[in-house]
Formats: sequence, structure tokens, C-alpha cells
Amino acid sequence: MADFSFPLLSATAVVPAVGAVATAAVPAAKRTAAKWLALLFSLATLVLALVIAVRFDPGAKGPFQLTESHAWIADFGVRYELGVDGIAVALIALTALLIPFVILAGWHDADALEKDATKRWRPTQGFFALILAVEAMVVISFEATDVFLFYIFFEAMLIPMYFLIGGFGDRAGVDDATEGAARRSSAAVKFLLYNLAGGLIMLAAVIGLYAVTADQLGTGTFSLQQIVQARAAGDLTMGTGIERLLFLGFFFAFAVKAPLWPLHTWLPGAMGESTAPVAVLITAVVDKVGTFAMLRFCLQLFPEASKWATPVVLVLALISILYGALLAVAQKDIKRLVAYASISHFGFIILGVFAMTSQGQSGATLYMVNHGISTAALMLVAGFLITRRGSRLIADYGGVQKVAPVLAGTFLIGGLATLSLPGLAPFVSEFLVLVGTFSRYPVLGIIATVGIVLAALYVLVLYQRTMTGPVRAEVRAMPDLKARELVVVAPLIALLLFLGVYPKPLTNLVNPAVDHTLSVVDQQDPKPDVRVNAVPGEAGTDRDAEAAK
Amino acid sequence: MTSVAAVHSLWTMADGAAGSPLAPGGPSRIPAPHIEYAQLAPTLIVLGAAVLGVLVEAFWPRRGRYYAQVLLSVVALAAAFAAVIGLAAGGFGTTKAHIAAMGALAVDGPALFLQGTILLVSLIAIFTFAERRLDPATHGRPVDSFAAQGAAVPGGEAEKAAVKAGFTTTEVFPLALFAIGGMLVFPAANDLLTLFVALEVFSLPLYILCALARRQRLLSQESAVKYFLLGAFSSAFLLFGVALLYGYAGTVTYAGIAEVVSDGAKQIDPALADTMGNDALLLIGGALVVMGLLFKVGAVPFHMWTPDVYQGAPTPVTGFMAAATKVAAFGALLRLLYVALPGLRWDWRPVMWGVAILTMLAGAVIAVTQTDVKRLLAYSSIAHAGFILAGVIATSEDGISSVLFYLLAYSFVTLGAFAVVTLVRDAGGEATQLAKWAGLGRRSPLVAAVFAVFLLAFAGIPLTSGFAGKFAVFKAAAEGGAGWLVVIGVLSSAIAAFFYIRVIVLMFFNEPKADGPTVAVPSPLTMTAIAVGVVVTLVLGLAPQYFLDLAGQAGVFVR
Amino acid sequence: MNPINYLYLAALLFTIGAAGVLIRRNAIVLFMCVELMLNACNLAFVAFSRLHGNLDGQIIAFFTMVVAAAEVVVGLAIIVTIFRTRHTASVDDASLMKL
Amino acid sequence: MESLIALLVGAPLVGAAVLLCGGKRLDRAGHWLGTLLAVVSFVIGLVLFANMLGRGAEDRALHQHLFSWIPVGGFQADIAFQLDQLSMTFVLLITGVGSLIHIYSIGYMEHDERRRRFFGYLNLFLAAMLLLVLADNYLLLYVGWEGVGLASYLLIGFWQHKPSAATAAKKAFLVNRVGDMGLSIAIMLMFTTFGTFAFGPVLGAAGETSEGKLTAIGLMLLLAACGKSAQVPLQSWLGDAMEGPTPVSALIHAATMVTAGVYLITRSGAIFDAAPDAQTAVVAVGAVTLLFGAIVGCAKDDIKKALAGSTMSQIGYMILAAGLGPIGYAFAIMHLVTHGFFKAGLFLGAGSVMHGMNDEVDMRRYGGLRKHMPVTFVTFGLGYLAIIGFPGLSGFFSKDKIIEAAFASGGTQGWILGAATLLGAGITAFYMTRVMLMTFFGEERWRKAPTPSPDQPSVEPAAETRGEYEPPHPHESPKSMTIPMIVLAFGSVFAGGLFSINEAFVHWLEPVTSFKHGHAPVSALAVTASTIVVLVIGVGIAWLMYGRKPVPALAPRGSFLTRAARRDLLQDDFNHVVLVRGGEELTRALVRIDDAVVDGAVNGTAVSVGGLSGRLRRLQTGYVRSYALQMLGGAAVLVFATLLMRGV
Repeated sequence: MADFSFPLLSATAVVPAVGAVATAAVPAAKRTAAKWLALLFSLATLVLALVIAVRFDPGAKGPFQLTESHAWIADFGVRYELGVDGIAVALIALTALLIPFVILAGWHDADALEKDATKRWRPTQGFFALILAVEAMVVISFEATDVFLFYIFFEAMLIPMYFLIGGFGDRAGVDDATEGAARRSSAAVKFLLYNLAGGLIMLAAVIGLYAVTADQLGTGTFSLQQIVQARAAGDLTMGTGIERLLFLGFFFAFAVKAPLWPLHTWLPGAMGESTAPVAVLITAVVDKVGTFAMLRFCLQLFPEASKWATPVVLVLALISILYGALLAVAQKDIKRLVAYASISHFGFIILGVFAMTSQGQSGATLYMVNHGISTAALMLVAGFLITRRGSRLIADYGGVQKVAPVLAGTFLIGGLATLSLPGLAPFVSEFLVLVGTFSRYPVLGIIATVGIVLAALYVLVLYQRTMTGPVRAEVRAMPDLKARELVVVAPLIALLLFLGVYPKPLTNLVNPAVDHTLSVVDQQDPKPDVRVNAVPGEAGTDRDAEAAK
Repeated sequence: MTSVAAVHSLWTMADGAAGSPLAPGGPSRIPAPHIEYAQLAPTLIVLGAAVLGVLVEAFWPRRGRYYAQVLLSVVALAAAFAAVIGLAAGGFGTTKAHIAAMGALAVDGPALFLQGTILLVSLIAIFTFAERRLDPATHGRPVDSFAAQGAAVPGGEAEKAAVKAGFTTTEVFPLALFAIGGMLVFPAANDLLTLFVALEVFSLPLYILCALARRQRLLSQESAVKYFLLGAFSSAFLLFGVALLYGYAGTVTYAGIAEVVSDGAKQIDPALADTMGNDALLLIGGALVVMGLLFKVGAVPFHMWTPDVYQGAPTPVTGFMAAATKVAAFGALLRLLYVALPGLRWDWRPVMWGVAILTMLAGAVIAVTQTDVKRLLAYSSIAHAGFILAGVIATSEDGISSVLFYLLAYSFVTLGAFAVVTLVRDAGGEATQLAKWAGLGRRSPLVAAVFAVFLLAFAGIPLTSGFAGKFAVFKAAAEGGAGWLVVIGVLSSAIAAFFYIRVIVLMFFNEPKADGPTVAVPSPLTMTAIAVGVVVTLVLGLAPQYFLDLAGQAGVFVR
Repeated sequence: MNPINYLYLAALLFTIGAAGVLIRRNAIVLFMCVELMLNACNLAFVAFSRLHGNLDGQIIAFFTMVVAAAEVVVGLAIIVTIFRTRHTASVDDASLMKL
Repeated sequence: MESLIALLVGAPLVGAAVLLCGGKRLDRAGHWLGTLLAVVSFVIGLVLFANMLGRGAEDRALHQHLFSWIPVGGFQADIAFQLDQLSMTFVLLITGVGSLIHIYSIGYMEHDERRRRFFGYLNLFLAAMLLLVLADNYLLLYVGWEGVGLASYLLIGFWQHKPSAATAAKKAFLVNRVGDMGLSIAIMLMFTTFGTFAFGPVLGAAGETSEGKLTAIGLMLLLAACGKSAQVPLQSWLGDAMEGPTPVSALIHAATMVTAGVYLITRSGAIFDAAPDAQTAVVAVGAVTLLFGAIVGCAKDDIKKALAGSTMSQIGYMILAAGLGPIGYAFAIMHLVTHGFFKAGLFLGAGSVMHGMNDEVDMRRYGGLRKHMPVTFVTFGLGYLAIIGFPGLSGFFSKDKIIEAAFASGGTQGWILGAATLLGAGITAFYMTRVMLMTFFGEERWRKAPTPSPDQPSVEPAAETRGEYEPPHPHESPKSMTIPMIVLAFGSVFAGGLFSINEAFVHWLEPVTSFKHGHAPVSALAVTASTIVVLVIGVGIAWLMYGRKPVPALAPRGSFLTRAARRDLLQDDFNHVVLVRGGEELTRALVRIDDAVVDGAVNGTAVSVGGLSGRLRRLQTGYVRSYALQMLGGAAVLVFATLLMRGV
């Protein structure tokens, strides 16, 4: 894309950043204006993201496209290097897509705080500005191909996230204001410290990486491509011990973010205490950076160490899957239930990443996207439900289906997506992950399959307890979804259906990137023991050609 | 017998005395010392201004004195800074770097860089000194944060009279200037005597400044007396160390000592050589001198004074001390270790490792349970001293420049933070109890946000100067092979993050108290101070390259 | 007599001074002990200068005295003010700030 | 022609989409639209059928490749259809019966304000079921497989305000999920073994891999079949599924969906043929279930639950037949079709009875209804005769063949299976006769108020305590309901016969499910004879118990077996104790661990740091002299450390 001089990637990150500033600057009186402004900027970002997706050419040579590279901090060997592969494009698109919905869904989330608003203290403006800030940082960390650049935003995004959780938490079912504030801030602090600790340990590894490269390449560098190439050329050979230590440093941070058992305990609190849109922001957008980084940095920077760690990681992922699902079954709080469900799903993603098969990793990437959409759908509808009833407890609901059928219906679809029902997007990714895992580790694959039964269990139990049965007095007057809420949910559901039936655009985008990763790690898919007719791949594609005719 | 030899040697040396500066045979043959005034300009300007300041105190009419003093100090500091720039531009930082004033002072990269930093910081600090809008005017006259009359008994008749008469302690400005003068010399000192004198020159005025708080005079005086006694105590150790080093090397110039250290004991008088293992002299002496400096930088276990003094001293002074003193002291420490005792590297490195680790951890851990903002910042400054030590230990050019950069970054953050502390006030003056800061973010988001920025910089969150600095020193340490030091540093900064975050939580997430403090609207002076702090913090966080280059070029000591 | 002994004396004086700082309560006495330490240093300087047969040490001794004198001025000023307010010169009373 | 296949699935799918998204404005026309689309796809089916007959036996299979679905490396999943004789049979059954039941539901659901939604779900089911049988690869089949599961979930729980319904729906879905696990593992195995999971290649290459792998695949497929077709040990959901509206029970839980397992096994014949152990497992499951279901059917007083038991048992027959390999496949499918007719008919009959009896389901509250609803009586009766295998009716032909095949499977296995199937036939005769007698014959028990009893939830105590009980007014159902029943009755009478005319059905299927004649150790005649004997015995006993003496309004305590059978042979109790309770305990324990251990570790560190901080703070005593002391100590340490380094 040399001919394409306009810095598309930077723009995609800058627009929301500018939006954040602009929104924050809106005077206190113009609250609604601020909301619209934020929405506008998020949509602009979406447009840019789509342009990226269009500009991106899956077939092209080289791991990264639309690259930008400028000198930044020479002393640290840091360059401002951006570039996207299929995986990044998919996730950027996801982020840019979700943020407008998050903003719409959170339209009134900050209103509760307006009571003690002053000329200077402008909750609404702050809320939406922070959301946009998070978007900007997430986007750029998806784009960064310089480890240091990535690290900076990987860490920095914690701050706005932290204020979103602690400052604009969920007031539903909180009778005592100060007690609620305490719960919120403790959740926020836990989120921040947990991730900060992870990040700092990663920092040590980042510095170590610099030391290694500086020692062996003469000048220290953080450029992913440069390091990968140097490795390939044999100029860079890390000692086994060093490589493992560095890998662990990186992986720890990502495992906290992802989150992987047993580093998950911050998530339920954070999601439970924050409003639904923010919870979506956490689990559907921010956490993806962790799994994405495993795929892009852990595997490509430290292939040998990754292989060395694979067994342990896979087992942890497996534990996450089952553990998260079982705990989800036992939750009394809707949001915490979704949180534990997410932990289970992240287990699947990590399983797919480290299965080191093309199905596994493509599946994992699709999973990131699909999980983002499905969780968003489920969580946002849950949020609408909670704001209506003013309680997060499952026990406080019942028979909603009768009074608010549309709400119940969308909730059910979100749930079915979460239990990855065939025909909905998550099924595709989940099955790919399972197949990918199974083809190399049959036993793990089978155990992981138990997860789909548990998923059905917690989703259906949730649905039954909240939506079915005799109508409870408290929900009798519950209104059905409003127009704004439908605008939020309908597209998500449509997307779930579309990607469930026709995920090809996504797979086409992702496959080359995955193949590249696998080649870096130098792993091939295990071959089937009976070779049936030609290569199925070709068969599939040429049959496609026919279909096209 | 040995004694005879020794005595004899004295006579003989006195006889054919070519080289000795004090050769007998009448004053006619004493060569006049040759001083490069131009190259010492920064120091001279500041000290000269200080003297002028004293005269102003003596003769200038009282009502105009404040303005005269402020003007004088600002101009002087600006001029001195200009001089530093001039020298640097003249290449004295790099190519023309050399020893001036007959080996007393070095004019080289680190010296100029640090002097520049000190001068800038002091300039800002003077602004906060001069702030007169925060305290309510008494008897219609604006007052600053210093006692009306330092000598008067708190709450006594004399003080009342002084307040009524509208006295203000404008002496603070010359005092500050003297201190700054000493600080300028400190990192440039190229022999142990100059080191000691400079130390005292900047310490003594600080002792007094500490005692001059307008409010809570008891605490202020207590901090002064503590600082003074411990300071004197430590300087005594330093001096004894100097003595021993002199005894070992027979000279106090860094170059001379380094030479002796490198080519062993042959220069030592046999009388010494066979009576005591002269290495012992060297090692003990070195250790004691280093201890004197560690006291100034507030490294564990010589940090006790820090929290008490930081808390009791008038906040502007605290900010000034916290920022400038650290810069000067680390400068001196660097020069001592890199120029005088490089031969001892293998002896002091492990020890400094221990000190660094202790300092980082102790500072971070103790800070966790602090309840007073100023004490909190004091402990955080201790932790930071530990981080900087990690860079010092690297014993590489990278190490030096990283430390220089860190000092630049850190000093501005600190100054800004303390400046913010001066704004948050209630009836009893500054409200430094953390509990009172609850919900500040609601009352005045701007101030809270600014303070949050400083805290995040302290915590080393990316995109702030704190992160760049921390990364620089840890990188240097890692390249110096101190990987585990880095890991421990990272862990302790994780602990440190905890209490910085705590303050942010307090400010933003806790409901404001009814009787909570209010944020006073300061004059442009303090505003500038804070603004500069924020700007530097962000600039050094986002685009540190230029300053890293600067520090990189300045990273070479002249020997 | 061997000048080394002066060094031992100096070390002894220094130790006494340090010990004094640790045991005495009265600020003035404390301060005196510090002065004693400084003078111990002076003695060491002079002794070394004698041993090395150059005069630097003796010059340094003069500097030290001046510095010590300056210190006295400042120190006494502070101690006197605090005595005025508290009507005691015991350093143990000056312990409002702790932990 | 190919392009029509997609339309086949598309029509009801569109219907579902429109009806479910359409909103209230469709309430009035909704059911018509739904029915119309069902009929449309039936018509398309007929067209395709005609077209297929037009071609030679071998090249009857049609393929349609829509687009490549999930292409990842070697993993190529396509959206592609395959319409061969086997699929065709199912298509006609599904769309045919489906259309009838749509029509029936128009009347049956008349008074339900959510009728539009009901038809939407029905259409959704049709689409999914058609996808299941038309898919040309296992993954797409899996989509249909879970799709029908979803539809069944929605329809069982259609009356969601009833907790029992909601629970039943959830249970059905969960149990099915366990089966689905089997299917997905099977698909993964196929992928790792053959590198694909399309029917053609997999079944073509089945022989080339190790028997062990095939056995594994077979067993996994069997697990799936058990879940969907309510076979032991995953049968527990079917009884509860009767909570759904009766048309649903007729369509999904009798005629079509529950037979998907049979389809799966028959479709995967090639795999099973190469894996004898798997086949043995299949027949074992079939045999056990056919007896299990029959026994349960004997003890139920709820008419629908009794029929459900019978369904289970009949599908047991099919599974067993399918497990017998080439000698059984065709008969399994044939019985499947005939069963589709008469069981659907019976359910619709039951529905019509309930319709006339204010939704009373307890057969002990029926009796003598033949006078009041003649059409229902006749159609139901014909269905009854068909299912017990009355000579000349559908059931007779299909079931008889299965029994023969069972004997033909040879050796002791043959004898055991034969015996089992025979016994099953007898029990079938017994419980169906019981149903018949209790419902349409004997005194009209519904005339007098129900006698209060603890274990009769269907009785409102309020009514009879206040003695103001007015009996229901049994009446014949409207045309929209009776016509389908009549049509089905025809099916149940003649289908079997038609199929058996010089083995038309068998030959029709032969290209797909290779057929070979089983050689029974006993002559076909003998089998038929013994079947009839057993049948007579069964009917006789039933008449002695329920026909001759009046049926007690209150169920007698009965033998242990009876009581166990009432509770589905204690299977649910087992599930409850082991799975439910155990699961709850496990999750509770995990919650505690999560708080105490995993999270505790984290909080623990924080707390301990705080404690350490508190302790270290105490060093800061505030006394200058202690500071000085510490400094001195520090200095000393510093000095000695330095000396130590040098070793001086």
C-alpha cells in the first residue's frame, strides 16, 4: 500500500481520541450535544475501520499492510510503527463496530450522576469521552507492530477503563450510596492493580527483550517484524532460559487481561459493578487485546518458549472453560453470570490460540469477534432489563417474557449465541476451536466439548428464571424495548445471524495471517490418516467457483 | 624510625618546592590561582544575587522588599540558566569539557545538565515561594506561606505585633539563592573539600527555610531541628570519610584519588602502608562519603529525616527541597562514583544494589499506609531514590544519561505535586490529611485531574514522564546485567502504584465530605508552576527523544 | 611519637561524639557532640597531612572550622527558637511527627 | 431441479422469519401464512419426488452446492444439499405430516393469543428438520440437528408461564445437548480421520481406516441418536416434553424429530457396517429402549405420556432395525414412516379428546367417549390397530419385518433380539388397548366430580370441595382438526401395505441403504404367527384388566414395577440425585474455592503488604536520636559490607 499515503491507521486511532477531547470540552449545559458528538465520532471511526477493511488485501504479500513507520524514541529503540494483518483488521472492525452501540446503550448511564454535577464536574461528558479514549487506545494497540508502542497503550488504556468502572458504576440494586461507591471503587482498584501488576511484570520482560536485541543486533529494537526476521535469519538467538522468562513476562500480562484462570478474579467484580455498556467494553473490547497479543506477540516473538509452555497453557485454558461455566451456573447476579461465562469463552479462545493449528487459531480469532458481538448483545439486553427493574439479582425476575416479549426474545437470542447454537456466529468459531484442538490433542478437545453442555445449562437456567414462569408483581409494569434499544440490539443480532451463516469474509481475512503466525512458530496442521479425494481445500474453493457461475 | 623518615620527608619536600602551591620563600613566589570566571558564571551569578539579596534585606524599604527580592531572584536564576545554556552551546558540555578553578570544579556535560535542571526547578520553586494569594490576607496585607517573623514565639506577643506590622520573611529569597548556589556547586565539585563545603552551603539555608512555616510553626521548627541535627550528624560522617580518603590518597581531588586507586598503593607513605591496610582507609572512607550523599538523596537506611522534614517544612520549601536537593545530591553521587571511585566499582556495586533494593521496597511498602499527603509524597520520593539508584549502579554511559533524564522528569513532577498540595486548604491552612481529600474530584475536577496526572507519573504509567524515566533507568540497569534489580524494581513500583491509586480513588470515587477542604485559586505564579509541571510531564512522556539526546550527550564526565 | 596514634585518637573522639549524639537529650549538647565529631575529623586531617607531608590536610582543617562555625550559627538559631516556644531543649520532646 | 432443494428449506424458514419478526399486525393472518408455506414446501417435495421417479434408480440423487461455509485450511464446510431417496422419504414425511399438523393447529390453537408465534416456531422446526435431512455433510446436518432441538425447546416451553413447561423445555434441550456432544465429537473424529465430513467422501472411504476409529465414531453417533430419539439412557426428556401443545407432541415428539436418530444411523450405515461393535451397541440400545418405553407406557395414566412411552418403544424398534445393518435399514425407515402416520394420528386424536375434555389428560377421568366424538374414535381406533400391528394395517407390515430381521441377525443375538421384539409387540398391544379402553369405552367417569387425592395434580381441590363441579361437555372437534386425523388414519391403514407390494419401499431405498435379505432361523410365517399370538395375548390381558371391570377413578398403588414405571423406572430420580444435586454441590464448592482460595491469594498478598507496611512504619519513631542510631547502624553496615566485598 505504498501508493496510499494517507495515514489511515493513525487516523482511525486519532479520530476517537479527538472525539474524546471534544466531548469532554462540551459545556455542562449541553449534555445531549455531548452524547451526539460522541456517537458521531464513534461512527466516523467505524467508517474509517471499514475503509481499512476494504483497503486491506488478504492476498497481498508480507505480514502487515497499510504500514506506517516514524522515528519516535531512538534511545529506546522505539519507532512509531503501525500495521495490520487480517486478525487486527477483524478486531479493529469489531471495536469500531461495538463502540457506537455501547454509546447508544449507555445513553442515560451517566444521567444518574448529573444530580451533583457542577460547571466543572460534567459526568456525561466525562463518561462518553472516556469511552472514546478507550476506543482510541484499543485501536492503536491492535495496530501497533512495535512492542513498546503496543505496551504503552496496553497499559494506558487501564486508566480510562478504571474511571469508567469506578466512577460510573452500576447503581442498580444499590440502596446505600456510600456502600455502593465503596464496592465500585474496590472493584475498579482491583481491576487496575491486577492489570497494572501484570503490565509491570511485562515491562520487565519488555526491557529484557530490549537488552537481548541490543546485545545481539547491536542496536536494541522493538519492531516485531525486525525481530521475527532476525530470528528467521539466525541473527537473533535467544537463550532458552531467557526466552522462556521473557515469554512468561509477556504471557502473564496477557493472561491477566484475557483473563485466564486463576488470574480471572478481577473480571466478575469489574463487570458486576460497572454498567452494562462498560461491562461490554471490558469483556468484548479491552480483554480482546490480551488474547490478540498472545497471538501476535507471545507466539511470534517467542516461538520456542510458546511451544514449551503450550501444555500448561492448554490445561489452564481447559480449566477456565469448565470452571467459568460451572461458576456461571451458580451465580445469583446476572452480570456476574455473564462475566463467568466470558471467562469460559476466553478459555476457548486461548485453547484455540495455543492448539497451534490453523483451525484453532482462525477459530480463536473468529471467536474473539463473535464473542464480542454475542456478549454485547446478551449483556446490553441484560442491562436494559436491569435498568428497568433496578436489580441485578436473577431471583428478582420472573415471567418477563409475558410482559416484554421482544426484550425476552432478544435476550434469548443473545443467550443462544452464548451457548453457540449452530446458525449463529459463535458456533462457527467454537467448533473451529474444538476441531483445531481435537486434531492435535484429542483428549483436551473432548473435555472442552463438555463446555457446550454447561453453556446450555447456565444460559437456559438464566432464561428460565428471569423470563419464564408466572409474572412477578415487580415486573408486571415493565415496558418492552424502546426504539433506541432496538436500534442497539437488532444490528447485533443480524450480525450474529449473518456471520453464523456466511463467515467466509472473516475467514478469508484471517486465514493468511494465521498461516503466517503458524509459519513463524513453524507448526503444520496434523494430516488426516485417510486422504480422501484431492485436497478438500481445493475442492471447496473450486466448487465455490461453480456456485459463483 | 618511620616517624623520622616522615618528618624528614616533610622538610625535604618543603625545600625544593616547585610543584607545591605553598612553597616557602616568601609570598612573592605564590602563583596567583587562575579562575575561569566565565565558566563558573552560573554559580557566581546566583551567589552574587544572594549577597545582593542580603543587602536588599538590609537597606531596601520594607514595603517594596518583597517585589525587589522576587525580581532579583527570578532575574538571577534566569540569567544563570542563560549562562548554563551559553556554556552548553559553547561546547563545554562535550568537547571543551574540563576542570576549572584549579581542579575544584568540573565544567562538563553532567554538571551543566544538572545545573540547568536545578536552575529551572528553582525558578519554578521561587514562584511558589512568592505565592501570596492562598492564605487569607491579614490586616489587609497579602501574606505568603512563611512566618511573619521566624524568631518570634508562635502565638506570642512578638508574632502578633509582627503580623500586625505586616512583616514578611523576605529573607527566604536570599536564603533560597544561597542554597541554590550550593546546589549548583555540588554536582560540579571535583574534589572532596569543595564537595563538603558545597554540601554545607546548600544545607544550612535549607535548615532555616524549614523552620519558617507560617502555620503549624511547631511542626515546622521540629522539622528544622531534626533536619539540622541529622544533617550535621551525616555531614560529620562525610567529613570523616573525606579525611580517610585523604589519608589514603594524599590528595582530595577526584582525579588524584582515582589515580591512586587504579595504580594501587605505591604512592602511599610506607609509614601508613605497613601500619594499617590502606585499602581499609579507602573502603571505609569511600563508604562514609557515599553515606553522606545517600543521606541527602534520602536512601534507606538514611531516609528517616525525609518524611518528618517534608511534612513539617513549608510546602513550597518541601517541593524545592524534594526536587532540587535530589538532583544536586545524585549529581554529586554520580561524579564521586564515576570519577573518584571507578576503580572500586566491584566493591561498591553490590553494596549499592542492596541499598537500592532496600530503598525501593521500603519506600513503596511504608507509603502504603500513610495518611498525610506530604508524608506520602516523602515516602514516594524515597522509593524513587531507589529507582534512580538502579540507574546509578549501571556504571555505563547509558546509566548516567538515564539518571540525568530521570532527575529532570522527576523534579518537575515533584514540584508540581507539592504546588498542588498548597492549593487544597481549609481553616487550618493546607489540608494535608488524605481523608480530607475525599471527593476532591467532584469539587474541583481540574485540580484533582492535574494531581492525578502527577500521581500517574509517579506511578510510572505510560505516556507520562515517569514511565519514560523509569524505563530509561531500568533499561540501563538491565543492560548493566542487573536483571533481578529490574524485576524487584518493577515489583516495588507495582506496590507503589497501589497507594497512588488509593489517592485517586479518594479524590474521584469517594463522596465529598461536607466539611471538606476548598481549593484556593492561586495567583499566576503557582499556576505557572503547576502548568509547567504538567507540560513537562506530558512532553517527556510523549516525546522524550530530544531530552534523552540531551542527557545522552551530557552523559560523559570529564576526568 | 608515631602520628598514627593521632589517628586513633581522632577515631576515638569521633566515636565519642557519635555516642554522645545518641545518648544525650539536650539539643545543645547533641550539637556539641556533632562539633566534637567535626573536630575529630580535623585532627585526622592534620595527622594525615603530617604523614603525607603535604599541607592540604591542614588547609582543609581551616575550612572545616569555618563551616563548623557557620553551622553553629544556624544550629543555635534554630535550637533557640524551638527552646523559646517549648521552653525545653530536649530533642525527645520534638517528636510530634512520626510514623 | 436442484435449485428447488434450497427452496424446500427456504419456504418455511422465510415463514418463521416473517412470523417471528412480523409483530402483532400479522396476528390475524399469521397462521394461514405458516400453513401455506408448509404446504408449499410439501408441494415442492412432491414435484421433486415426481422428478426423482422420472430418473433411473442409480442417478436419483440430487446435489446442490450453495456456497462454501467455513473454509479454514483443510477444514472445508459447505452449505450444500443432497437429495436422495432416503432424504426424499423424510422430506415427504416431514412436509406431509407437517402440513397436516399445521392445519390441525389452526383449530387447536384458535384461542391462544400467541398463535402467530406458535406457527412461527412450527415453520422454524420444519426448516430445521428439512435442513437436517437434506444436508450433504455432517456439520450442516449438525446445524439442523440443533435447530430442531431449538424448535422443540421453544415449542415444549410454548406455555412458558407454566413452570413445569419451562422446566421440561430446558430439560429437553440439555439432554439433547449431551447427545449433540456425541455428534460434534463424531464430526471431529471424521475430520481428523478423513480430513472431511461430507457424506460422500466419508462414507466412501469408511472402509479404509481402522475399525477402532470407526467404532469410536459409531458410538459417538449413537450417543447423538440416543439424545435426539429419546433412547436409553437419554430418554428422560421425552415424557416431560408432553408439556408442549399436542400438535407439537404429534409432529416433533412422535412423527419426525425424534426419528432423526434413526436417520443418522441409517445415513451413516457405511460406518456402522464396518464397525460391528458399534452395531451391537446400537441394537442393545434399541432393544432396551423398546422394552423400557413399552413398560413405561403401561403405567401412565396421562394419555400423552402413555403415547410418549409408546413412541420411545417404537423408535427402539427402528434403532434396533437400523443396528442390524443392511438387513434392517430399509425396515427401520419403513417403520419410521408408518409410525409417523399412526403415531401422529394417535396424538392428534388424543389432542382432540383433550380439546373436548377441557384439556383433561388423565385417562382415569375419561371413558365412554366413543359416543361423543365418533370421528376421533374411529381415527384413533385405526391408529390403534395400526400400532399394535393388526394384520393388514401399516404397523403390521413394518413391525413384522423388523421382528423377522431381528431373528435373522443370527446366533444367540438373533434369538435374544427376536424375543425382545416379540415381547415388545405384546406389551404394545397391552398398553395401547389399555389406552383405548380407558378413553373410549367403559363408564363415563368424567360425569362425577374427581375424588380428591394427593398425587393427582390435575384436579382442582377447590372445585369438588365446594361440590359445584360441572362436568365437561365432550364434543367433536372442528373440521380443521378432524380432517388431518382422517388423512393420517388413511396413512396408518394403507401405507404399510402399499410399501410392501413386492418390496417397493425396500427397492426404493436400496441404492442408498444397501439391502440384503436376512435369513431368519425360523420361517417368516412362524414369526408372523407368533406375532399375532402375542398380540392377542396382550389385548386379552388388557381387556381383562380394563375392559371387563370398571377402571378405578383413583390409580391403585400397584406393584413395585408399576410404581417404578410411573416414575419412568426411577430414571429421573437417579438424574435428580446424581446429576442435579451433585452438580449443585460441585458449583457451590467451586464458588467457595473461587472466593477463598483463588481470590483469597490475591487479597492475601495485598493485606500482608499492608501489615508489613504498618510494622515498618513503627521504625519512624519521631525521635531524632533513634534516627541517628539507625543512621549509625546503616553506616556501620555500609562500611562492613564494603570491607566484606574486598575481604579485608
